[in-house]
Order: sequence, then structure tokens, then C-alpha cells
Amino acid sequence: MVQLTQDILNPQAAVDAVMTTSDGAYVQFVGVVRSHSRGREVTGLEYQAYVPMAEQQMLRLVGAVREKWGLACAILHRMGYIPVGEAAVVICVASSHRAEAFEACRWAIDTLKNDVPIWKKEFTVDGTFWIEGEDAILTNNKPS
Amino acid sequence: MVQLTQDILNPQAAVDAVMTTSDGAYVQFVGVVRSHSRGREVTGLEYQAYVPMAEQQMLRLVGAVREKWGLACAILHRMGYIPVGEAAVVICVASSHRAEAFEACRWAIDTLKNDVPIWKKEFTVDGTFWIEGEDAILTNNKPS
Amino acid sequence: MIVRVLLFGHYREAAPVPVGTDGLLTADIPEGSTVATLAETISSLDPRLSDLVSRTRVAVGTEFATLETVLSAGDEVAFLPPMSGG
Amino acid sequence: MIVRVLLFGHYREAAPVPVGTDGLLTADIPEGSTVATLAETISSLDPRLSDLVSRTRVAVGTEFATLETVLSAGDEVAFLPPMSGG
Repeated sequence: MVQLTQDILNPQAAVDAVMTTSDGAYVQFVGVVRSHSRGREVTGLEYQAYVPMAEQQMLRLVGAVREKWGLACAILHRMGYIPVGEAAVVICVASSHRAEAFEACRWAIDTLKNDVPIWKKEFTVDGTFWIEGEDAILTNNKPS
Repeated sequence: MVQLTQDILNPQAAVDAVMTTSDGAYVQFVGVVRSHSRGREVTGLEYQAYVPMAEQQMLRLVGAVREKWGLACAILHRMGYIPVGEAAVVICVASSHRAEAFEACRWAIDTLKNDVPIWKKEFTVDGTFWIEGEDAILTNNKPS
Repeated sequence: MIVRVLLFGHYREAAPVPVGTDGLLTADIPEGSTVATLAETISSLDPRLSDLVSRTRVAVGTEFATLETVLSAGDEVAFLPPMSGG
Repeated sequence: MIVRVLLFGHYREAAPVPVGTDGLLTADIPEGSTVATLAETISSLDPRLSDLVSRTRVAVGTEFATLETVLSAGDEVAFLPPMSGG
């Protein structure tokens, strides 16, 4: 299950999508908009996505987790403006063995950050920045 | 926050206990009663605890996560009879860096399984077993 | 002196007298006895308790102890088989 | 031939003409051009686009491609700066 949406994410939906009665555990990663970034006070984030490719890449991640570990994985990512404290990404992996669930969930979020075409714009008290990998690039634009 | 309870566990309570607006992520491990164990069909589990020591050990785990990683950790564990599909344990670690959150959460569940005095009895279609580490010991007793 | 003994897992069900759901037994051992002496006393009570020492860690009160730990009257001693929480 | 170009992150804001929220530009390049030719054309449009090639991966349609990939009329080419989802 993958979901790329403007709506508030529901972490439990990711759990429900992956768990079966033969699974003994799940590991969930939830990324949340935090109040500070790179020493600056953040008021919110805006996520931009290349939607068709992002969805395809998320589906491939889910497929890769099934192939590498034989495990079910769900990925939810939010787009658009997100205020501090709300979730931007949810990844859930179900397993009967905890070691693999940790490993697969970790791999999924690491790979998502590199290979899923989504970018964030940080609104801070010192200006608005596009975050591109390690770079933060000041922009004049207002929230779109 | 630690909780050792007869009641249904609420994973969100663990999240709420650890997250602050400066945390960018949390990793959560949830152990659930599964329908099969060691090749046998399971109908439910019963957890027995040495309550005062288990609570103390859970508090020490939370303290160790704060000491080793500087991270907030919450641990919930259920006691008594638990049917298939319901959560037995919830661990949540909040962090601004995902690598450490995965590492700390993994460490907490591994250590809990070794050092927190809780034991499970498995009710299966082939009889009732005490699980003691790697050993499954057949017992004649009915659910207490 | 009297100490209290807590058994867990299948050992509780192997106790020679019915124990409550709190798993408490009492034992009368010589003053100054160690955990080892108590463990011997308990494991001789029933064949199913004979491997108690080799399969358990021990706690006095809520702290892990060793076979050499010296006991006092009224101590609560818990024999902890390999754990299976989580 | 006409291809469509998608820019993301700060590059979208650096585009020489206002682009919609879908980030679409069009470019007219010779038949049989590669991604490299297109990238050169785009990066010459504005100084802020000059590092486009060194800072982006490219996709044709929704598949990663390379600078050597040959384009066809109507292709949609996306220049993807380092990602920051999650």
C-alpha cells in the first residue's frame, strides 16, 4: 500500500494495511515536521512531488521490501503544506521476526529519502528555503 | 513512561509520551500475539510478570536509552490473557535523527526480552506451553 | 530463618504445595545461608524443580543477585527462568 | 521537436517564464537530441539554472535516464535535484 496525499496521514492505516494474524510484530517509522531545522525556527513545511514518478517509486520500494525480506510494507507520504507537529511520512513493516522488520523499515526510509522525487520547502523565521539533499537554498517565494 | 497493565495497549499513548515539537521522527515497535508459533496454531497468550521487578527493569531501560542516546523512550507491556491480534508490547523512541531512533528502539526490545521478568504461556490447539527463552514446556494447567 | 520464594513459568506449577497466583512459597533455612543453599532446598522439593539452579537467574527483592549472595530473614528471593516478554 | 520539461525545487522558481504549479516548460530541440542537449538548452536560459546538470538526476517519463538518453518528440523530461522527502 502506498499513499501520496494532501490529507493528514493516519499511521494506523499503514499498520492495518500490512498486518496479518501470522505477523508477530511491526516496526513503524513516522517522520514529523519539527520546530527547528539547521538552527532555524520552522513554522511549517511544504512538500512538492513529481507525483506519478513518486507514486511509482514508492510502489517499487514496497515491492523491493517484499522481494528482499518477504515482508509487507506500507508507505504514506503527505504533500503540500504541513504545520509543525504533523506527520510527513509513515512507513510500516510487518514481520514475524523483529530483526528483519527493523532492517527493512530502516532501508525503506533511507531509500525513500534518496530515490522518491519529493522535495521540501522550509518556512522559517529567517526566510524560506528549498531543501535539496544537504543544500538549503533561500527563495523569495511565498507559500504557493 | 512505562506501563505494565492488564488493559489493551494504546500505541498512540507511547507516541504522545515521547514526542516533542523538536523531534523529527519516532520509531515504534509493536509486538502482537500471532496465530502460529513454533508450527502450532495459537489461540492466545497469557503473560506472567514479576511486577515490581518488571516495572523497575522497564524504567531502567527507559533510563538507559536516555543515557546512551539522549532519547525519550516509552515502554508499554500487557499482562494476563491476550487474544491473537492484540498488542503485547509497545516501544516508542523519539528522535531528531532516524538512525539513532532505530538503533535505540531495537536495543530496547532486545534488552526487554532478556532482562525484564515477564513470561508467556502459549495456548495452542496441541496444548499449553510455558515459553522460557528458547524452551517451550508443556503444562497441564488451564488459563488461570 | 524464614525467607519467601517466588517461582515463575512452569516452575510455579511444579511447586510442591499449591501456590497463589503471586507464586509465593516460604522456606526455613539456617541463618546466614546463601542463595545457593536456598536453591538447593527448593530444587530438592520436586523432581521438576531439580534443574532450577541451572535454568534460572535469581533476584533478591527486585535486584539481580548471585548464588553467593547472603540472605537475611524475610528476604524475598525470585528464581527467574529465561524470560519471554515482548 | 517539442519536448516538455519539468523542474523541481528552487529550479522551478528560476525558470525564465512563469511556470504553473505543475512545473512544465516546453523546449524546441533538434530531432534525435539527447538529454544532454536539452539540459544545455535549459541551463542556458537563466544563470540560476547553470548548475542544473551537475545537481540533478534526470527522468524521461517516470523512469530515471542518463545524459545519453535519446529523446523523442513529446517526451516529458524531469530534472530532479537531490531529493528531500521523508
